[in-house]
Amino acid sequence: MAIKSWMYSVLEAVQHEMREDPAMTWIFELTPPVASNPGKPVINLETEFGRKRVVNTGIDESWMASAVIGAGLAGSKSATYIPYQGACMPFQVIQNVAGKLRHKTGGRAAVPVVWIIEMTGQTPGFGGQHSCYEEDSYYMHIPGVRTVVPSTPYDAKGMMHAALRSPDPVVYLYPAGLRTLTEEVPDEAYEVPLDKAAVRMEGSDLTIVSSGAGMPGVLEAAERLTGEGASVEVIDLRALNQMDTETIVNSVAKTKRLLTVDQSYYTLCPGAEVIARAVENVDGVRVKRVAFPDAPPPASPEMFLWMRPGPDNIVEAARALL
Amino acid sequence: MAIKSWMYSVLEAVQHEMREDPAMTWIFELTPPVASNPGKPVINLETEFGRKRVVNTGIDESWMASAVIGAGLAGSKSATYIPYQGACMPFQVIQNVAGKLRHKTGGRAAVPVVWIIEMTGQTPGFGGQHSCYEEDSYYMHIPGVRTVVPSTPYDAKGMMHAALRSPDPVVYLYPAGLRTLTEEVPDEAYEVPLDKAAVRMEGSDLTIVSSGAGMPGVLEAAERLTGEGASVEVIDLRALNQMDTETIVNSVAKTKRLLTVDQSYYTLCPGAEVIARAVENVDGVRVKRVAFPDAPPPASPEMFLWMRPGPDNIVEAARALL
Amino acid sequence: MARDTTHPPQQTEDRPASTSRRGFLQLAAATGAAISVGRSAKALTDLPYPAGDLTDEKLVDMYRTILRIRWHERTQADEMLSNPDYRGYNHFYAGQEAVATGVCANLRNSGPRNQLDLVYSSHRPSGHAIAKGVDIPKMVAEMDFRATGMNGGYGAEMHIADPDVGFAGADGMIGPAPVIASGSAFAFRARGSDQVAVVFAGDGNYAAPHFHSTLNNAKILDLPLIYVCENNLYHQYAHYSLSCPHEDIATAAAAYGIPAVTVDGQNVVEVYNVAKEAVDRARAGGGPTFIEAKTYRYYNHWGAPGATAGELGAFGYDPLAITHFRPEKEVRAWMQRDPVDIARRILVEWGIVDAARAAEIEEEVKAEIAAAFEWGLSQPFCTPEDGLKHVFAEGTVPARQFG
Amino acid sequence: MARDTTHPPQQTEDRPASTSRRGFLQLAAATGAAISVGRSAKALTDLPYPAGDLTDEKLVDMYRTILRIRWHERTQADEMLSNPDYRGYNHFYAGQEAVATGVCANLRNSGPRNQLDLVYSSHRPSGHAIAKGVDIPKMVAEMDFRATGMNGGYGAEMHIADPDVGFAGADGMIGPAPVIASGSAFAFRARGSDQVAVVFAGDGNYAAPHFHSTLNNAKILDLPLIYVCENNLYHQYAHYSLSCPHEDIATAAAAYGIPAVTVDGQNVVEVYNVAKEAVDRARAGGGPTFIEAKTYRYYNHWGAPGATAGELGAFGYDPLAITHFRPEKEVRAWMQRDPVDIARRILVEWGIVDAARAAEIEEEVKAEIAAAFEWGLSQPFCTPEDGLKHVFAEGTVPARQFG
Ligand SMILES: Cc1ncc(C[n+]2csc(CCOP(=O)(O)OP(=O)(O)O)c2C)c(N)n1
Ligand SMILES: Cc1ncc(C[n+]2csc(CCOP(=O)(O)OP(=O)(O)O)c2C)c(N)n1
Ligand SMILES: [Mg+2]
Ligand SMILES: [Mg+2]
Repeated sequence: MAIKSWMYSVLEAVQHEMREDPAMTWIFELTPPVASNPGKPVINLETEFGRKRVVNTGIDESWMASAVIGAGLAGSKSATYIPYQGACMPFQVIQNVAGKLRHKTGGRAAVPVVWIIEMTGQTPGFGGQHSCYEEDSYYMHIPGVRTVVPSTPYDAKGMMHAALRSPDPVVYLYPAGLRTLTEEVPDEAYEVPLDKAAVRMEGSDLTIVSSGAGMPGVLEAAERLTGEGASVEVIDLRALNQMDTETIVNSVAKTKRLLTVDQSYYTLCPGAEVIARAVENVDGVRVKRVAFPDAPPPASPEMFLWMRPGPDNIVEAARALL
Repeated sequence: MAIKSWMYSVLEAVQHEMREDPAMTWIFELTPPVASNPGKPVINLETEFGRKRVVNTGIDESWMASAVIGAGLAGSKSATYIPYQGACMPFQVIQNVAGKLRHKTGGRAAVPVVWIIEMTGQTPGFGGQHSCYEEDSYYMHIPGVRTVVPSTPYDAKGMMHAALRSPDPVVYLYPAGLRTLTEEVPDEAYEVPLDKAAVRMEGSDLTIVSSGAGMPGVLEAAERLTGEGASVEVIDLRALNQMDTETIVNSVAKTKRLLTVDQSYYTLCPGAEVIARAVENVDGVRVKRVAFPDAPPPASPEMFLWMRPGPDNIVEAARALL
Repeated sequence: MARDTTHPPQQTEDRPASTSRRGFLQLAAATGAAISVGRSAKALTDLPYPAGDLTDEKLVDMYRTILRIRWHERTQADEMLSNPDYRGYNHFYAGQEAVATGVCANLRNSGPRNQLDLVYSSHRPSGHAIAKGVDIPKMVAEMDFRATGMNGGYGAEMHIADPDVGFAGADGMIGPAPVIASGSAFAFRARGSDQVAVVFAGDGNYAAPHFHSTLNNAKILDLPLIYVCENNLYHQYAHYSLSCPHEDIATAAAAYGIPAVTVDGQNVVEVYNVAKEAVDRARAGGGPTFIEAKTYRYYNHWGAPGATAGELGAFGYDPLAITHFRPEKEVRAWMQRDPVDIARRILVEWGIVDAARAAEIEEEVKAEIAAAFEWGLSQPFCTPEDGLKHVFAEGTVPARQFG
Repeated sequence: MARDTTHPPQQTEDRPASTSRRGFLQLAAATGAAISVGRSAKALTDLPYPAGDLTDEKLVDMYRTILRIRWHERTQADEMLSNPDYRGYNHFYAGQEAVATGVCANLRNSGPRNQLDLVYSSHRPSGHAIAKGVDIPKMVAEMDFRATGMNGGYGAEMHIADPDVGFAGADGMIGPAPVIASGSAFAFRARGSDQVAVVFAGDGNYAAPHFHSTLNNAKILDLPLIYVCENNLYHQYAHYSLSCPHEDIATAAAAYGIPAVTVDGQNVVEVYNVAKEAVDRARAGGGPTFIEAKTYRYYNHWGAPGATAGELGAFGYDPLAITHFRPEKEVRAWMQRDPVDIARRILVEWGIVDAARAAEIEEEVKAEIAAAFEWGLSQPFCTPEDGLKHVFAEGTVPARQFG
């Protein structure tokens, strides 16, 4: 147990699984699997496991994503780290090959692979093509693939263990803006399930649902709302597909007020699904949705920071619902 | 005016625009731009405009989709017909390049292009990778691109004119199962707007919202419900992005009951967005959602036809709401 | 059946007969011209080296495999053309049988999963599947969407797979399969296995961007990948020259520094030989090979348009092709160099079986295939609710079509 | 400034001086060795043909362009290193200036839009932009996210574009730009225009699957596309040999049958010459050309780590690179063949300007760039609400961040 950064926590899980399974491989492009943490040994998967198992490829995310599918079909657990710039390069092969493989073979093929897909949109000044926090929606519509997005180092590690041990293919979204988070993270291996939301705060007046990079702002807003006397329940989705309907519905049945918060574009943001599931199951719910507008993220910090939902926006929207 | 098939109607529009604009190009792969219709001249764009403007490429949808972007940037209106098997091959370049171009250049770049993207899922027996009716969700989350899906030959032609004349890039989804539809379609050019839903049937008890290939089943179900004495309002979305919120909200404000119908997978189907917009704007709406389960489409007709929402499912879900 | 090594095949040149296996085959190879059909049988004369490890049994097996593929197709075509209840379809492989057969005869097709060589196929998979050793009756059932089919009726033609024999499966999409196959090769290398990955891909695959990814990474990482390009001249209705600047697609692969060969895809021994060299090299850590097999399909791109029940091949223009089509005389010309005929003649001319036995084998195969169809088409249909299974390893997903 | 053609440069061989422009340049080319710096100046000796159409004015212009790029970078680096209010960033192009300059000097960079040649750039765009003729003050403003910047502050470094000069723009993604550029070339050909499309792409782009799509279609369709591969040896921290089996990336292009050349990217005249041949061919309907310019960047991949204000280049290991980095002595070695020095020496040695005038020009450029920064960094910041504009040609999209 020690205070650990996100990336250190994740690589601890990967290192553990690679030690357990000598066939397991890791493919990266420009983010070497290296992390250090105060008081802990440096993790460097490349030097520890060698360049046959840990490969630095050219700029070809399509190959990276496809290669792990092939490795999985060959019986080798495999993971790859796709940088945010290439986040949708592998889209087709995940959508139309990987997600359908088990089903179309009548259960005879297994693809035990993990695509770590970076998302950004956290760095003002990196606009347009370099600021996409939208993959959550694209990837969560794909059946047969578990799409998850942790929001804390603890979950990041536990979900990485679960993802690497899962017989299902997993799109593991990594909101790169969370790389600065640190918290107490156990040294040993543990799993955080790939299909359960987390209730981060309990309350009875209002349910706020978010995920990934949206969570820090939601938690800050919830603190402020609590300070104002509101009883807020905060749900961190974690699993986008399959989404944990039960946790959402239980909460909304109690609060009858639902606010969703996304950094993804408004149209078909994960919150749309949350709202639809909530109101399909609970009558008389009042809802609001906070999201990035349906516009590409501009580079100018003035424009970008105004458009990206932050704690102020969340507090205001919550007040309007309460 | 004559009874025309879908494809004939569409190619009439394309032919018209290509005659108007000698720079316009058309790129195809395995679906030659040829159509015939009883009593009308055969349309063959390849022979009429020659192989410099009408190009049959190799199996490379990524090139096709990117090439029209480049043509657009060079000031040439351009369109390409992507067969359903390659429907998501161009995803990244539409999502992270085309949709962002105008915005990231501060309005200085224009991409006047149309990607006709086939969707299927209408042919029992063509499962798995050959049966995807899911692109609606993926493409409608992209800002800066107009994503539309006509459901009648009349709209197909009018929206093709509008798409080809639009200064914005347009993803024009074509549900291939509708190719058998015929109706009266004018010979002359006309536009159907790219941002307006159509009210196909007016009613006061229940709003049913669908689009594209979902529409024939919805209309059949609505007839049956009408026969049972229900007053059903049927909305054909047509525009997925930007979605016509007003038409939805006006209808739901009246009926207070909303049923969405999609052939896309349940999680984040277009109906999720419809429901979210409806309940954000109107209180006390009861909703239901009919969609394809979150499973790849199996080849077996027995399984597939049971899973794909049809008129019976729609009637039953509507009854439960009424 | 025992081969009479004292009875050499007819010779066109004056060379001494040899009783050594190696010598005999060299000889046999040299005599190919005598048994050629219509055009000079480069196939039998230009063997790069004698098929020295080919036992009689293996040669007969390959003949049988070719026949199985052929009769599976002919029977299926007849079903499609004359049985209104038959629901299956195919992208027929007839004409190309020697390619899958000659390649797969070099592979490990049974045994523990982590020893099997993997074959990746395309949208035209049944020939590859049979050559890799799948259970034909189950495949027949699968293609007609039966619950007990090879893939439970979920996949059908373009999506069949049988991991038990290392048939990684069909991939209906043009592009991804070779890249994915290279990933299997990557895994083999990473875990120090001597397994190899083979991908069959058409000439159409050349233009896909994945072609570059596949070859570049295979070369850079020295992967045990064998890329078998089946150049049957057409992708759908377009001649490959419309989308490829090379006369030999192998030229494109050679540019990466990958050993690349072209081979007569109608001659199973020639295919066997080049594949053997490739497989041996890959197993030994020598990296990838690209094999371009020049071949041809007798049917149109998809299904049986233009075909007649009881007859081999489809003639006349493909009614599905609107602006491009292949000339009928081209089909007929290629049928003169039929892979079944060539395989049979090799056996007979090399004295491995006589003509009567060769015919008998064909009858055996026909009966086997007939039984496969009988079994397959009597299997139960699928249960609708099962569509919700196998999305993930465990459980079912909820039905959503009811609202 | 007038050139004294009666005063030939020093000669290393005994050749008669010629007063004809063509002859003079031939001679000048042959004398390159005399002015080479440190290593044998292939650059100046191996000109495939004399730059016969290069007027003095054009040569001086190219020198000025190189200096503009250089001083834009140095000024920006100093801002990044010493002005805490400065928010811009860059992927510096210093070291590669002769490539963009030599290529773009062949292009139509002003005039009606439908006559302009189009340049597609990469994530390292400012050099290409300046060479194509964008307004530098506006680009400076853009890079610091100002409302009056070239793209209104929406784009910033990796996404700048200026259609008025045919600068189709940066593309921050590795892969798509060359394919898109080929689409412009396709449009030019379809409408019978003699415009050409040029794409600048790094060695890193080689591995992207789009590389194949681009070259294959350019060849098949005979497109007026010029692919300029700037091989600066590294993509991010990885040496190109890790992802490319060719020593010359041009080899890969030649495999498609595309005319492919390598050129010393440090010598602007040599770059100009090969680009001229390519542009002439493309305009005349002769199809694509691939130019690989061997070059080097003086800074690290991104930003100014390792750099010192007032000094050119970044030294020491890139702190952003964890497991791979380039050796410092490699950077210093390449700086010995600096494109600014080489361009200046060409002018002086060829007698086009003297050393004093060359220095004066540099001072003029410095002042111009200083003024550009002064203007750019005094421009207003953006208005937040404007982020909702320009999504579509008309209107604004609704705000959604307020719920
Ligand atoms: C990405 C993609 N685009 C289009 C198709 C449609 N399609 C199926 S098979 C085929 C032709 C393939 O030709 P080739 O690779 O030569 O194989 P052959 O059919 O000749 O065996 C095409 C275009 C597809 N399956 N996938
Ligand atoms: C699809 C994609 N993947 C990854 C990146 C991240 N990235 C930006 S620049 C770069 C290196 C490019 O190298 P090269 O093409 O040689 O150009 P150079 O930086 O040397 O000019 C990478 C990997 C990206 N921009 N796009
Ligand atoms: Mg073919
Ligand atoms: Mg580089």
